[in-house]
Amino acid sequence: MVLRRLLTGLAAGAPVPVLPVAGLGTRDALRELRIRAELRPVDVPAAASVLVAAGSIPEEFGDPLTLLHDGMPHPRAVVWWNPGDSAGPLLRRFADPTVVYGSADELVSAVVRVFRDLYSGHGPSSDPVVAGTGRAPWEGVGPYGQGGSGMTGGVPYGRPMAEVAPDRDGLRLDVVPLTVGPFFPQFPPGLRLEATFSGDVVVHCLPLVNPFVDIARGDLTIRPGLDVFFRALFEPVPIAELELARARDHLVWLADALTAHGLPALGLRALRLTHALGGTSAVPGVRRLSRAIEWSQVLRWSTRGVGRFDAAGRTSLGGCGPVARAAGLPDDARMEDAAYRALGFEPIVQDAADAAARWRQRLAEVVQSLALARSAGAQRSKVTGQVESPRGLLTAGSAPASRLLPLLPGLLEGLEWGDAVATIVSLDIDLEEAGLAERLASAQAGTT
Amino acid sequence: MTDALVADVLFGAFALGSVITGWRVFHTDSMMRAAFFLLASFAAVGGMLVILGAEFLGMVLILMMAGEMLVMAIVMVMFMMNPAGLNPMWMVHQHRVAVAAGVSSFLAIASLGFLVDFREDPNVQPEMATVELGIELLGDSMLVFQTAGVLLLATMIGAVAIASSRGRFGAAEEGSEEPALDPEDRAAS
Amino acid sequence: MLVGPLGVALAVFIAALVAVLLVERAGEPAAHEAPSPTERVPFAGGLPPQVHAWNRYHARYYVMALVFLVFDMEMVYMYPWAVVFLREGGIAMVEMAMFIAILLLGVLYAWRERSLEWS
Amino acid sequence: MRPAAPLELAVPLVGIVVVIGVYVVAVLDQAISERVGGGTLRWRRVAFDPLRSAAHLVTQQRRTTERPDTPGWILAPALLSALAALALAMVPLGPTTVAADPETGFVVFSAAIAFVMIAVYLHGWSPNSLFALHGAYRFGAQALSLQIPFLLAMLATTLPAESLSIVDIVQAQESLWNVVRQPLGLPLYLVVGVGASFWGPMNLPDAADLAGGTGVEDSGVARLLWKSARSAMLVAVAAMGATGFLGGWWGPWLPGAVWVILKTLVLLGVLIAAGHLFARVRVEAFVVVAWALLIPLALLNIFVSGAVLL
Repeated sequence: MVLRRLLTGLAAGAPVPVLPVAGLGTRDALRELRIRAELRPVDVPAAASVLVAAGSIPEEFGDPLTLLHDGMPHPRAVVWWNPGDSAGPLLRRFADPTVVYGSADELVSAVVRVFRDLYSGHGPSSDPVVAGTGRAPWEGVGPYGQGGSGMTGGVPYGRPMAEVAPDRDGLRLDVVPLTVGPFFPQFPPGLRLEATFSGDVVVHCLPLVNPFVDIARGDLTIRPGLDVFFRALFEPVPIAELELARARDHLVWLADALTAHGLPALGLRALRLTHALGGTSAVPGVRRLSRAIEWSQVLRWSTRGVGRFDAAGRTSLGGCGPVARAAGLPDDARMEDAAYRALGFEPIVQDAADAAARWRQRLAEVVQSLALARSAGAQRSKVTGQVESPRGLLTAGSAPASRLLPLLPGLLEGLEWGDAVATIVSLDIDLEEAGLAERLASAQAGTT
Repeated sequence: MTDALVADVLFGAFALGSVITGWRVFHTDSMMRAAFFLLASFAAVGGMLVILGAEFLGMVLILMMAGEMLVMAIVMVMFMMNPAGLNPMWMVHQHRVAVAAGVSSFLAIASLGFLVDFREDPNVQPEMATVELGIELLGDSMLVFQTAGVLLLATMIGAVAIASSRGRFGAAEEGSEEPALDPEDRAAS
Repeated sequence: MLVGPLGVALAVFIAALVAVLLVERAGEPAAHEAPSPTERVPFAGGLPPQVHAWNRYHARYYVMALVFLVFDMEMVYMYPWAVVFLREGGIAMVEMAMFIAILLLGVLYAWRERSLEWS
Repeated sequence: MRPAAPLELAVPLVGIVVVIGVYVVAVLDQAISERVGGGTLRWRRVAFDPLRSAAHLVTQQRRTTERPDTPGWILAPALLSALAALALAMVPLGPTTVAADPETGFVVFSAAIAFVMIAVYLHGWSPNSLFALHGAYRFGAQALSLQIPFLLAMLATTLPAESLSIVDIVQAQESLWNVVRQPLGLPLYLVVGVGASFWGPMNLPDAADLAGGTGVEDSGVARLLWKSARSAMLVAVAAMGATGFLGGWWGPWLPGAVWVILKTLVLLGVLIAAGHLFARVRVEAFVVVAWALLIPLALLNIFVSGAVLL
């Protein structure tokens, strides 16, 4: 008993393992939680104690969210940060969620308080959303108790077994269908990939429709940092602001990509750099980070040749921003803007078309954007109606992610899962941006 | 307790352990468990060898078996239906024949223990065993050792040639299309 | 001396094994009620899997595994060789170099056939 | 008879060393991660957070899946910890100060490293969860291609010792450490050692792209024990590196045991820092490199250092 009290006392002071689930417009704010010493964001429900959901979460994510919650071990709790109007029905699924309105600081202190309460016995552990006990029973019928038809028949313990299919090396072994996402840690938020595995190789895959398109009517929350690109569709905005936002967005991508490649500490450094972009130390900081990433060549070695577009694939990359430029296409909406031309803007181009080239491309573009931001002064962009977002050509109605998604099957099929993840990471697919762009188009159609 | 008693008890424990885990190999539904029970059985045999004074051979047996049994587990899971035993099943086919064969081969090998004339003087310097093995390998048994090398090379090339589906000269099945069983398919292909 | 060094090693191994197993048992806090079906679903990013994960898993490196089986044998010979290396001198060097060279031919072949890569 | 400590002394002492080693790894890892990540080092946090997190995991519920292989799941961390303890028991602090120094100590250590693959495979197979299974199979590829370079890199140290005993290997380094005698040895050993303890760039089975791989379904005490077992293995690899290549207890001024500990800490620091500076490697590319590059290099190391010895 004394030991137990000692342990719970110690446990209450632990950094809180939180599972962040980002709704519309909250992606970056939740990522910033990594910097907080009091919290320790984790990837999977099994490692988490507090589920932190933020903003408006698409309704079709209700069931996955429920499964994430139920997958967390006891004691556990739910904290919902700034829930949108549409979050109501989802919120009501949970027994006793804590709702926080306000800044990130308030969120952090609320999460810590909830966690402490779990351990001091004041807060009950959150009940499973779907009640019921036990597991699917399994009674065999054959002479040795096997299932309905043959050795692989039946639904033992509630699920069928995988079936065989021919494969490229001539063997007929099992293929496992699995829909990965929408909260798979290294995927862009909301991406669901209907994949079929043979061993660790993806033999078929199909991305499902973008869930952010039909998110709650009227809720057009745009995350800070992305809003300037959407404003640029309607009015001239300062180039300095655009370029700083671009550099920032690339660094945020870098933070995620580094984490996916096993370098979370360097990822944190990238995240910290986003706070100091306005200052003079930004460029040296970025250069130091690039050196830390590139000096060992290991990252280049493990991304070279991965997710490469072939010659035919490259031609379909128009409007895909850094992905297109890394494949050798000088494709950049900024070239059509006289203000940029006056600044002497020239797009950076690589020619390898693989994940390594995309890494290099974004690192180079961060530095380029910072330089542009400095030399632009108070100049404003001149073209409206289209803008080069950090991911490519953005207009009302179309965004880079909607151009990249159809390319995924051709790119991923036949890849080992690690390479598939490295490829998806290197493409920087932002479903939120695409969803907003499409919503914007339909809103405009509604008003005219 | 004396040293001899400790050795006897340990030997008995290893012997019993190897038999029990060996029996479990055929009494589980899961290929993974079957492979790892076999590994445990081999490890126990290694322990027996160590107690018998063949320290190096015993330890090398244990070391080798880790890799070999993992490969076995991987291959068994790859090709056996229902590899995890989610559907209960019976691992043994023709088990009367198997039991008879097992018992008779055990008796045959065990009888060696009584029939063969072992040397009276025990190995006086067990710690020199490895050295003697090395000298033997490089001396009198040199030809055996080198032949083993050639045999291993042949095995390796054979394994690659048979198992690999592609090579420098293209896919393995090229030009050797398997005839379809169904006549209509055959006509189509 | 009741047990030799190997006996001590075995004792350390078993003691550590048992100790960790005990911690695993003791660490399990008073059971909450039996987990509900949703609390048992394996993680795949939020959606439940369609089939069991256990399957006839296509290990793409099976040719490499076979090469390993064979090459691993070579290690058995290397240990006694290493112990008598200084004693035997040049002859040991030449013999082992020959043996290894023969075996490396096999690895070279497997590499050239690209059978170390994923099938 | 080779040296061995009495049982009642060896068992608890090795246990204590393992526990301290795991804690040191946790502290070093957090400190280096803060340093690399550009954060501010707060020593109180660095020193106490591992303890608090451990307490949190111990008091947490243990999760289960629909149809796991429960005995295997429970056994895996115990097996991995026991292997680390076994390997550490073989590390001598002085010519006679060692828990166990069997005649075939080097083979015993190799066997401990080889069985890591069994523990990891068990851990990934048991939860019946696809990403854990992927982790298990990835480690299969990694460990099978690593085992031979690992044994070869270590084997070179037995040439000057003319013995498979670890104490003899250190004794043979009195005049010259193996790190000088075999310049290729230590780098090779560190590469394969990181692989054998699946840490940092070689953490393929528990990688982020598999959402934690073999540990994806672990919670509570199971998660804690698996993590500590990995750390213990890393300590064992570092300690054996210090013994086999950095001259073990040899060193001026300080007592031998202190030298062993210092050298182990240095190697631990190098290994952990490498984990934060090198990206994870691709498994397929690594398999090819292990066979086509590491094995020939390790053989070259053996033959060149052998020729120099003659």
